[in-house]
Amino acid sequence: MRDVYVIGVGLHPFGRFGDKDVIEIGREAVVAALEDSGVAWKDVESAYCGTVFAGPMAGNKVLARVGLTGLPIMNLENACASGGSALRLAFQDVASGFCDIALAFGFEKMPRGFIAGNPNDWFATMGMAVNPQYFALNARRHMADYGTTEDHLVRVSVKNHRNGALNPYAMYRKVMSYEEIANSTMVNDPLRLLMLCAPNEGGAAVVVASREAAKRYTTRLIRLASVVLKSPLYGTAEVPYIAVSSQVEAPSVTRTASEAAYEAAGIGPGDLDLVELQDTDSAAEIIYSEELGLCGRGEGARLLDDGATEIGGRLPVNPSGGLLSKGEPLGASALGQVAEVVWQLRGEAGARQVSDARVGLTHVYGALGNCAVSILQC
Amino acid sequence: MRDVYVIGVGLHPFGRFGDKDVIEIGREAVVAALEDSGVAWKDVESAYCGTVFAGPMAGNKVLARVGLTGLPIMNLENACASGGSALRLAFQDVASGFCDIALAFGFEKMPRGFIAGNPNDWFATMGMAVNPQYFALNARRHMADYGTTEDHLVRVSVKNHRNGALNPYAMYRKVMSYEEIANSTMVNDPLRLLMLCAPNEGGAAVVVASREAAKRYTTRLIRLASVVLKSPLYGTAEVPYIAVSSQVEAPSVTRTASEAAYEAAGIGPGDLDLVELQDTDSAAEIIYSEELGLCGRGEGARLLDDGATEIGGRLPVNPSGGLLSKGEPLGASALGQVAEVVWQLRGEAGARQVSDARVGLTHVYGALGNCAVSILQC
Amino acid sequence: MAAIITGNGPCFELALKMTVVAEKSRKPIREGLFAEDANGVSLIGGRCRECAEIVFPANPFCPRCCRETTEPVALSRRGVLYSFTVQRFKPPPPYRGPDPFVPYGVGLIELPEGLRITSVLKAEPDDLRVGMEMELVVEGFFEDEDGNEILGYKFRPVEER
Amino acid sequence: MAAIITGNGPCFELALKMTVVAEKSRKPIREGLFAEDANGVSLIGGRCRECAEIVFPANPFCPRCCRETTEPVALSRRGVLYSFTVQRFKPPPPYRGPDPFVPYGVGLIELPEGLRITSVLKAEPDDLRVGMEMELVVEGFFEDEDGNEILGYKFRPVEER
Ligand SMILES: [Zn+2]
Ligand SMILES: [Zn+2]
Repeated sequence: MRDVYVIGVGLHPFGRFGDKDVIEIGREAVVAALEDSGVAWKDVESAYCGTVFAGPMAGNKVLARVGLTGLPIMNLENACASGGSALRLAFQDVASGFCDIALAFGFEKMPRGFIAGNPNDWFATMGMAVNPQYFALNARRHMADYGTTEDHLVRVSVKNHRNGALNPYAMYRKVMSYEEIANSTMVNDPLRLLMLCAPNEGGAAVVVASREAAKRYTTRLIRLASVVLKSPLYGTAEVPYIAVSSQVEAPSVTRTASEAAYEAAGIGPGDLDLVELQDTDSAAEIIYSEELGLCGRGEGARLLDDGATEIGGRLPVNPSGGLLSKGEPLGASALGQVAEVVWQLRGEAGARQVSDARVGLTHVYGALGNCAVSILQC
Repeated sequence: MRDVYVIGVGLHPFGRFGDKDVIEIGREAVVAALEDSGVAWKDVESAYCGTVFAGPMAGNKVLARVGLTGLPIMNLENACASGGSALRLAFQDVASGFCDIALAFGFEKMPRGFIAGNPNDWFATMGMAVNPQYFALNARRHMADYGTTEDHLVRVSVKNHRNGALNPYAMYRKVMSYEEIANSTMVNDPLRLLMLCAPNEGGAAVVVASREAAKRYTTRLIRLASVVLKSPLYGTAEVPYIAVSSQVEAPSVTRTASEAAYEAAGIGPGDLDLVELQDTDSAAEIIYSEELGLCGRGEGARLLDDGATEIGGRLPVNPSGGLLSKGEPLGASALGQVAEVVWQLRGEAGARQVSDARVGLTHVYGALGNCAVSILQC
Repeated sequence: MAAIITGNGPCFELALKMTVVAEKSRKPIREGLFAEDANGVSLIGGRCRECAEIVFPANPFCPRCCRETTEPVALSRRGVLYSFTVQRFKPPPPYRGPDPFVPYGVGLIELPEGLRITSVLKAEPDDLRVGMEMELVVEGFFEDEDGNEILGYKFRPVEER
Repeated sequence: MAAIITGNGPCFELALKMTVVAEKSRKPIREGLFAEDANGVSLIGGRCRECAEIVFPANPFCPRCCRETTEPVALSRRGVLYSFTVQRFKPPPPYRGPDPFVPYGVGLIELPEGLRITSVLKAEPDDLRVGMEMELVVEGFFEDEDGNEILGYKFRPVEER
């Protein structure tokens, strides 16, 4: 396997854009990544598109507006891990020597409001199968087990909105006060409206290349050290679910995917300088910090108490503002995390720059337990 | 890159199955392929699912009924080439050494009737953008250019239905007489109802493995010599279209994909013993025979006249009965072709066995010009 | 003889001793979810013959053994509240509940068999706490188009008696 | 002054000399598809400044150069029938045509500029043959909900004059 490098990233801002065509949103992200890389479109040899709501063959439609060059184009749909899946395949094309330059891109224009799970009509009819319920059940149990408090949940959101206010691609570019968040509408106790991420619109694209190809375009080599996609083991509780075993205790998919990513990269959690993780809600940031091995089990809230996860802290988490301030356009969110890490490693993150950032991790997790983790290094 | 072998194939019959759940259709195909291979499910290391109409995360839903083992699962949607795309990725996982055993599977439960293209509302509103129109326009032009006749179109369908009558997995297992076909309802002149394939339901799965892994399960090594997916070059006419350049003459995507597949396999069209190709309609079989290099340009009908494409002929085309008798469940059709070629190479094709079959090719082509070609060899 | 409020699940022979009686006015929201015997009403799960894993709703497939090895079993009527929340906004369709919307609790009930079930809760939100003992109730959730009362399950705090 | 039957395409400045007049009773099925000048009605395409490639409908993007380099241009009113078929069954929605359904021709018209356009044909099916000369007609396809006549384009065989 060859080393793989990220040589270009591009985003279409995340937010709401009226009746702007989702295909155009995707095109702008791809063009931005190509421009960032300096690669001519005709030199891209394969393309992987992640999207959930953009309809059939959406990647082909986007690329038809970039140019019909005959390259293989694959359309992936893996819920919140769609963009991460696309990256995994682009990574592998280059790592395996199948090609030298590959594109991963994703975009979305999501229906408004909370996503309604619907595993089975009767269950939803009774009033279950609503995503934030599951997030809230996880949050409440974490509070009971480890002493995480509502105060912690507020402060995760304060931090991420403060970071997001510095991110020109974020949906909410506004500092939110502790009081605004603590007094926002209760949605699913203990989770309030401003502790939950919003589904929205946006696009992201990443150009990856072999070392030899990368050197033709840049001297700042950022290595995509690993990309891992995993589905869950039996015994974990994955959204949506009706019942889950408590006889079998399997490690969560975030834990198995991140362990595999650390191993493949030869990099451990102690080596990380920043993390972009799936903060679908405030409690999720705390829980996934633990499952990613950033701290011990039950110690996620302590990271926050110690200020470790602030931009100036020991291990900044979601310096981009996370999904809480960016919103979550499913197909784009993982690649948006990768763009943030790349900017941080290049020292191009402006007011939210993490000093001396050399190693970063991205993490997405979604419906039925698909989880993608990538590790980048400069 | 390592050699890759097909060690198991399985189908759920193609046809119409009332309100049978599409996820169950997919499961049965996967279980059949696993049983055929002898591989225990826990030893499969990655899985690629192709489907268009089965809804979000359909591959994960199928595999949840086989077992939650944590493997990466990717859901692909690439129109008629969805199954071929899944196979390309499974192939690459093994070829690159990422894993030793991978699964490609696809399934579908398609809406009834012709698929309505809808590139743009005004165009469809005026009465264009209906798939068989494009097939008919290709057919008529081929007739004008090369002397292909309505008689040829009837005979392609007679042949494929005769073959399909011998295939227990086909939708139409009935010999159709020349008269039945020639007198069937005219749909889009010169194409009649029995010259067009039906969208339907079905599932297919293929287990691939490295040489070392394959030898643990079988002594009949069938090599997947290459799998290629291509999108079109600018200047080709891909369904659906409003207008197409006649200034730029680009080779068709079937030609570019098959040339790449021949080159990667080190196998030429002269080496083939059988071909399963995308006979969306009778004329398509003739046209694609040319674009796959089975004969010269304009000579597709002559292959038929010479009897070459019959099961007993020089180069049997669609011995399975093709899509004309099997119908086309988008996500499953490419993998269904692979299953047929594998059975033929193993000598397990029963009454439709092609004698001394050692090399076979599969070909699918679909909306927006996605085309997948694979070559198998024993 | 016991009142019957459920029939067999599809493709699954329900082995409990009970008589199936069509009763027009009260119908389970899904067949096979629960049944009543001499001891009262229970949720019906599946228990694996091989590994004792429990699934709910009842289904022949054991996800641990990955084979069709489960048999129907009446689940414990009591469990412990593993976690809970309050549904404060009206869920999107197909949710059917009172109009105007009334918030309700949702929780995870850990049964002694080794299964956590997501359930609507019948309780004042302020009374809920993790670890409390809960018990099953089956009651009407809504009326369907034909005027049938559609029955679902909830758990409520166990009251001192 | 010429009668105007189309406006500008979205996000595209139509450079043809013409006046935009709102006319309630006759509307093009899509803005910018065709326009009428002193010489008659024409389909409007885009021609690339760089490579002379022609696109239809007009659109700034040249798919050959992969840049926004096209300018609007009136296309030839005549072309050659490259291929044809007859639509014998009623297309699914959003098709809007006469009820009961009347079969109609569909063809590819090769224009001298180097473009083949898919078009409804105005002809007796039996009169069609590959290679015959065709000419543009713009006419009503259906009436919309407000009673407007919705105009689209067809090609018909050129008649001897
Ligand atoms: Zn078991
Ligand atoms: Zn040009």
